[in-house]
Amino acid sequence: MISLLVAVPLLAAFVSLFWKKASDVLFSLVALFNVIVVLSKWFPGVVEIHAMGNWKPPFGINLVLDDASFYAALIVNLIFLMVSSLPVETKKGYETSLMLLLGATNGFVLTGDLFNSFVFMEIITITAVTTAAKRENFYNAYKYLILGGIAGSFYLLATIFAYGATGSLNMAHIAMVGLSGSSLLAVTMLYTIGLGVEAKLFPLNGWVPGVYGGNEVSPIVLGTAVSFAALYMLGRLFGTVFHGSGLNTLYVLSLVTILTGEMAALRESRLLRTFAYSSVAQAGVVAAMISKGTENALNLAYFHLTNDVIAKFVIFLVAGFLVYSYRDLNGVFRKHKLLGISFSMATFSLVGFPMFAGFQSKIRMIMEAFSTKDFLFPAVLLIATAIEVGYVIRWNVRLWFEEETFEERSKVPLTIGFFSFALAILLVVVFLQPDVFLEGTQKMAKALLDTESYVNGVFSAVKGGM
Amino acid sequence: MIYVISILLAGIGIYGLLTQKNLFKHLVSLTIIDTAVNLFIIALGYREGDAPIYTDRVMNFSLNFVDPLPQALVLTAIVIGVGVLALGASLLVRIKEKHSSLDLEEMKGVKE
Amino acid sequence: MRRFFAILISAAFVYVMLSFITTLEPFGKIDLSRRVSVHYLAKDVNTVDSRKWIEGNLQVPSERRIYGESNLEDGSANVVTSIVVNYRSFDTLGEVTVLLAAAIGVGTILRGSRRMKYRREPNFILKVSTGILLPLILMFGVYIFVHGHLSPGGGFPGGTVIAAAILLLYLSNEEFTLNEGRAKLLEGSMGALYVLVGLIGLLTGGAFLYNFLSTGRVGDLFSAGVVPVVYIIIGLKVGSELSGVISEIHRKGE
Amino acid sequence: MIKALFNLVLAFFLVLSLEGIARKIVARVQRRIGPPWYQNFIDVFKALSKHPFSNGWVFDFGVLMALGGSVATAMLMPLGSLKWTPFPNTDNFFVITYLFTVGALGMAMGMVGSGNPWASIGISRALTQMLGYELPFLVVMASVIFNYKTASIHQLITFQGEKWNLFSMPLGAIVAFISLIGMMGKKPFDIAIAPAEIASGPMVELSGKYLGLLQIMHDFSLFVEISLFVNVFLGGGSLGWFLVKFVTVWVVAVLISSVLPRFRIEQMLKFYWGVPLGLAFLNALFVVLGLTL
Amino acid sequence: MALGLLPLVLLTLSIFIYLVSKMSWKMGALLNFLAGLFTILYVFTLKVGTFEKLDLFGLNIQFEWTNVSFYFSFVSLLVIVSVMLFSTKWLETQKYRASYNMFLLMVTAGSLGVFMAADLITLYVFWEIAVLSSLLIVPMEKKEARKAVVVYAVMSAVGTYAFLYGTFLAYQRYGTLNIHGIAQGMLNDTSIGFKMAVFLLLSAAGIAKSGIFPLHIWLRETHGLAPNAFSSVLSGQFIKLGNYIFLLVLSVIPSLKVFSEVTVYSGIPLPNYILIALGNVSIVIGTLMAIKQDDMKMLMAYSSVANGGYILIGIGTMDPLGFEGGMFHIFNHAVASAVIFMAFAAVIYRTKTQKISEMGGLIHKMPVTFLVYLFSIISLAGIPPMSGFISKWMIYQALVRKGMFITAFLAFFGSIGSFLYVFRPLAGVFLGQLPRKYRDVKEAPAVMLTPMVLLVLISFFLGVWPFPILQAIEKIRVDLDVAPSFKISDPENWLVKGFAGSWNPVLVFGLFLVGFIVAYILYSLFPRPKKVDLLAPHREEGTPINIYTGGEFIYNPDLYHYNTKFYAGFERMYEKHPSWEKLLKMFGKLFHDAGEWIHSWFFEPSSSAYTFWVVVTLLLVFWVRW
Repeated sequence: MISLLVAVPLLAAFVSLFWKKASDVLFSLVALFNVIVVLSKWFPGVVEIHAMGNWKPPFGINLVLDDASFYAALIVNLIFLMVSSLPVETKKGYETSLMLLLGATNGFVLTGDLFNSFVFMEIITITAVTTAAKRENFYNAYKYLILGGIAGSFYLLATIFAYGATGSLNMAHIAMVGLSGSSLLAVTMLYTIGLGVEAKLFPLNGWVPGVYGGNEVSPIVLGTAVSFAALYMLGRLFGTVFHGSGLNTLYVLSLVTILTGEMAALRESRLLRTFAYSSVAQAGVVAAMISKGTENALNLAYFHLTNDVIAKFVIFLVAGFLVYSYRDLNGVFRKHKLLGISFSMATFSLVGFPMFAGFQSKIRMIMEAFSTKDFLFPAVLLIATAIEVGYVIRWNVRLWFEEETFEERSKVPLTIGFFSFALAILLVVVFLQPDVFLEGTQKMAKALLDTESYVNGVFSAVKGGM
Repeated sequence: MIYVISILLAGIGIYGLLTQKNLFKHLVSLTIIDTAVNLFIIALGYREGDAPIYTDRVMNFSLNFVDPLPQALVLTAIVIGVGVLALGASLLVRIKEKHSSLDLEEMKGVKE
Repeated sequence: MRRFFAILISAAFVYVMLSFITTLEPFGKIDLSRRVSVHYLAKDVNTVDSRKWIEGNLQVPSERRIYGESNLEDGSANVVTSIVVNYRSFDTLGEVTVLLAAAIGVGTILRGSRRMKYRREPNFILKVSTGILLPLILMFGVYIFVHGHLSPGGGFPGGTVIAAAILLLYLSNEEFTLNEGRAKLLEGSMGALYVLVGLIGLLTGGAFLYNFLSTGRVGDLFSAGVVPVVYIIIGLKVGSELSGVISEIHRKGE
Repeated sequence: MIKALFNLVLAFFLVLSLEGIARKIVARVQRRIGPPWYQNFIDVFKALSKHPFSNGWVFDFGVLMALGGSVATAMLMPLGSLKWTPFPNTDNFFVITYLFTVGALGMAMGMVGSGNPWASIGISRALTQMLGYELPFLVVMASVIFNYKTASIHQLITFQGEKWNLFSMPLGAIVAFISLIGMMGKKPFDIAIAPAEIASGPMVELSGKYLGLLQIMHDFSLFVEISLFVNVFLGGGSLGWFLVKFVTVWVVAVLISSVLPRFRIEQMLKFYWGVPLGLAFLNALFVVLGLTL
Repeated sequence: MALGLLPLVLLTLSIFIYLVSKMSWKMGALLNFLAGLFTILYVFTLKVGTFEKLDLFGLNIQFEWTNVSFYFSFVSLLVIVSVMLFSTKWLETQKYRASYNMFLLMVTAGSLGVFMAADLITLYVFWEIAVLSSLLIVPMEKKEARKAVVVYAVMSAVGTYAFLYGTFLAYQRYGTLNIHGIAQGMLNDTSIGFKMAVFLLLSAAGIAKSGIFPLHIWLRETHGLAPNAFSSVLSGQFIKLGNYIFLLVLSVIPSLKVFSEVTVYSGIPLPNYILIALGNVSIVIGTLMAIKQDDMKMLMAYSSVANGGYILIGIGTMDPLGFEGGMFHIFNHAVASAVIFMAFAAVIYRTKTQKISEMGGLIHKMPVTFLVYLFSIISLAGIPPMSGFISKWMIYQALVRKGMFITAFLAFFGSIGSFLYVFRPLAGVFLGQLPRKYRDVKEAPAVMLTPMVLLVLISFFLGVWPFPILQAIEKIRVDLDVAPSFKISDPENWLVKGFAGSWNPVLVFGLFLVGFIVAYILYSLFPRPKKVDLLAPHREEGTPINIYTGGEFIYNPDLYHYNTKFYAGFERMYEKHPSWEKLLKMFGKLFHDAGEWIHSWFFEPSSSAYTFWVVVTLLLVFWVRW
């Protein structure tokens, strides 16, 4: 059953090759189907695997569905559902790539095999580059390709080292045997590098502004779904497989990421790029929380990530629309009240003003950090937030109050308006009732840290999972 | 031994990426690194013994086969490398059209 | 200066990696018995208790005859192939997808760029010899992927060879253009077929990409269940895909 | 209440005649005969009886406010002993000083209200000068109050007993006296009403009864300032004794000012914020360390 | 429930108000006013000591209604309500009326929440709500404000987040967020350094909000460029949030007891001294800068800095007189500056400029505005009989009693300096010659005048009969036991008692009356004056004003109004002063450049550089191994 999450998008992609006209519809259908499939598995609680070709782990490849991967898959597929229902012209000619991306992201999230995850990561990179090249953004796409290639090599190397040390590629197997000593060091370091590029860790995140700033599609997809997948994988590898070793490096890197990202965002004068930088910073925040390695911390990390993803979706949606339909953005929100309101709400949630979701996660993260006697991270986070306030306010003021140069109002596609506003409202709802997400992330964190049951689940789970 | 060679190869690739001003050479360096990694994988699987194919000469299972798994992996890795290569090449074609050069110093309209 | 630093850094990199490889077994002295491959070779994946094996209290499978035996769990004589297309078939699907993604990428990126021109007219010898060689090359390619499960080779090399033939056509004949519609059709349908095979496996065997045909005798042409089928599919797909890429790179501007 | 009214009457006659005497003294210093001592009475009554010009209601209001403020202050002022203290409960130093500024503010407002630029310039100078002389004075007063733990004037008088503050804290007394000259607007601190330069600044528009009223106001303020100094630094005593001290302070001040040229505004500030302020703080330090003689 | 409901209801109401104002802004403004009025009445019905725990939003929110909350809420609401009334007319000059109404009400709700919060997180939540809404009002009117608001945002963010950090620091140590709990914890805590850290971090929010020295630079631009009526909320009410924080850290957390080991001088511990020192610096900076401003609103902004310093000093001494003086000064400054800013708003409403040097003689056109301005500056400069004097008197008493001569000196400096700067707009804007371009200016509309007049009357009344408010503050003093035995107000004998001597406000007022009567009698005894018509040149060309200006006759009044560089002589003395503002701006620039550098090193360059960083990271990770 879970295998369909990967198989069906691929099938649809293949079909769309020779049936171009239908590709848009196919995309929407596939996304819908996937969401339904995922929902049908609502928080399984147990570890459920799907052994490909009935080859039992560790010999065959197996997809794993536990609470963690379920939550990640849920978010990813929901985002893709929304993306799929965006107006046609935004993703014209990219449906197939997006479908492949959907399949690959699902595979990346679900797979229980390191090499397999590498393959899917490569697919993600390639499709991402394809989308990034939209609107003649070739050079940045190319840089991304090179960097992705290097990262891929490191990822592969890490995988091979793991294989060399344990003689297997299966996560559960490695987790069970447990790496040790220098081989552990080697593997964790190489994975830090390999994942760092997708997870936007400093200084491996040079590609981000160029790619996110290049067109309207890639930030929506990469900035939300893919980065969620990458950060999930970070938790999975370092939490489940490596028993939370090699996290100090991650901690330091992510702190640097936060500060550098915010500073760069402060000086940035282009809308999309500004928030590209800020998403870098937020990724740093999440990574820092992950690197604490306690259940509570992971829970909050993914809670914050969820809020950030929602906010970012709104922001990039609105920003992408505005940037490519107006020459001069000053005071543009006077033409688009609704978009403006949702944009402002999203940005405020980003900063963590009360009445919005971001507040809940930030407060809780700081509390958690203090309770673990970590006084550095909150300081960094708060400084970063202070900077964030600066540019968020600057942008809001500019987009609301500056004198507008006359350009005739271009029509807002229904879906953009709807999604942005609905999600903005969702942010408020989450502030009022944080448990909406907290329960889910709680389960997720638990699953991520509970290596024991993961291993048992993989090795003694019902085969198939039909 | 082969390990060392492959790693040196990777080092050469890195060096190329660091020094070259021509984007195409970056792509080449990247492929060098890929190759190095593949070589490394193969090397990881090697041992004195037979190729992992049962023929009328080698009929029995025994432990002195070359590890087949790395070879399978390499097969995949190669194909992936091909994909990256193709994509990069096509990007380069367009970059050449847009910025009228592939040399970092001569490209136009790149600096923001 | 720049170069000096580059050398320095690459050297440092090499140093780090070298310090890593000390963690691996020495070259050529690997111990198969601790690796999963041993069971691929012994073709007893279904019978072994993986947990016991991992914990290490399980004997290495005994020496036994494989070649010519029938209805083992995987009937392909070439173990690499059996891994690629059977044990880790999912990777291969991903791999195919990578190719597809790349092809699509090339297509979308190159959309609306100019046609690539050759300097000179292709000469007489090339034209004629193409006519002679083409069928042979094609046949060779087909052979490679049909015998993928018996001998070195398989879908990817075969497909590549076919694509080479197409490239030869392009080189030899200025006017030649691939019918991209057909190519796409073949490509897409083959990819779809692969997934469908997987889905059939899901329906019959309850697992995606389940090997639902009888495996036959190791070493026969018709053996190893779906493996040859999949390899044929892959061969065709890769062939058409790469030819597509080639023609993309030669494409005329719209 | 009676005492308060007595204060007013005393202030009026005493200070007017003293001013006449001052003119005489200055004349003598400058080798002139000078006017008779009652000249100022004549001036005031003449001015009052003349036919004035008024520059709008704020002008009138300002003059009233000035006079009213200084009158109110004068009524609060004790005369050297509890016996001669009109309102023993309300003779608080800060109250008096701030009440005193009402007059200044009213005058400033009225004069600027006249719409004459000279007046504005004069006022701006007067206020700046205030910034100059008030600070050392207030610091000294603060140290005095800190020393006796009271801010009410008559208590200060009684606490001094026989040992005047002039002797117990001479630095403070000196500083206060310098500030006093500034308060009285006598040379060298008469930049605000520099007659030759800005046509006697604030007064420029005054005519007839306005001039007269403001002269009376000026008298009352002089009365308040000097008697404040006398009360705080020269101990107490009977009314007569008080008047003697009053006159001496006045004469000394006049003598000093009659031989000095005029400070420019920033010179004045630099002066006050230099030595006097330093001395004032020195005095405060002594007081804190209990080193009063 | 009634307690916690209030701000939430107001919040929800604000959205409703927005919708209404969309239809008719007048309606919305009126509703706003009514809501405010209702709230101020409702506040009186609340019972002191009611405590509430709500479990909202997954945090447990605690409200407590104390005398302090009552006092602060009352002051804030007084200001806000009058501004709301003022706005019902003034709003017509604005562009974003609906959102202005909404955010104004949100500010109200946020501030109330802050004042009634019993734990610091709740306080922070409402604090942020208030700040955010103010952030969105400030840039509404003027173009320059759009840059200023960023500075404001960052400054207050710095303060707020420092506060948050301190909060959690305390939470981590004492395990509670409730303010009294933290106070308890600090009493039992022995590590002085930790307590100091918490103390200073918490007070950072107050420093930022009430414009105390290191973080004061945002006031000038923000107050100066905010929508004119809102400036009076900013200066009259918003600064009080900061003062409230000071009250919390200084007296709700009994700083004298907590820091008794580090007492410096006359019973005042080090942290209080630090704050007092900051207050001093703010007084000096505020006064000096205010004196040289030409923009009247910015002038008042700096005066807010100075007065913030007064309040901080007063409370910082924790001496009964000083404390009470500081509290009372909160009220006085709120009312006075609110009125002043409203008066300015009225002036700008008519003249469309806020540069002193472009105005003059408006008294002939807007006498009432002039009068309210006059009386409120009398109160601000601390001159009897307005209430402002009383608070300053108390503060001086406290300072002299403690023998803090330097502080006292600076306070005196500030108060004398305040004469200078409050007089500058008086002379420049209202008095003097009326420029020709304002010959047809009219008096501000009645709706605008009413709130100002009312506030002035209140202030005047409390100057003559301060006992009600003094007793209210005395209650607070007893609650926070700041020398509760010490009696200051003595209504029976109409006396206000200091430690040294007392005085009788009624009597002082009486003397005033007497003085005026005497003056008036003298005045009316003598011949009637002939009027000099200052407006003559405005009527027909070429008629002079026949007043004496160095022998000249005035044909063109514009030339004869002295209001540019009013205190040139004094300003010249500190022209080349070092500017903290410039320093901070430089710091901001530094940040910007750092961002630039990061951008150009890590994000901009080619794939070679990316590779470089990848490898370097690998090496770092390998060799450093954190």
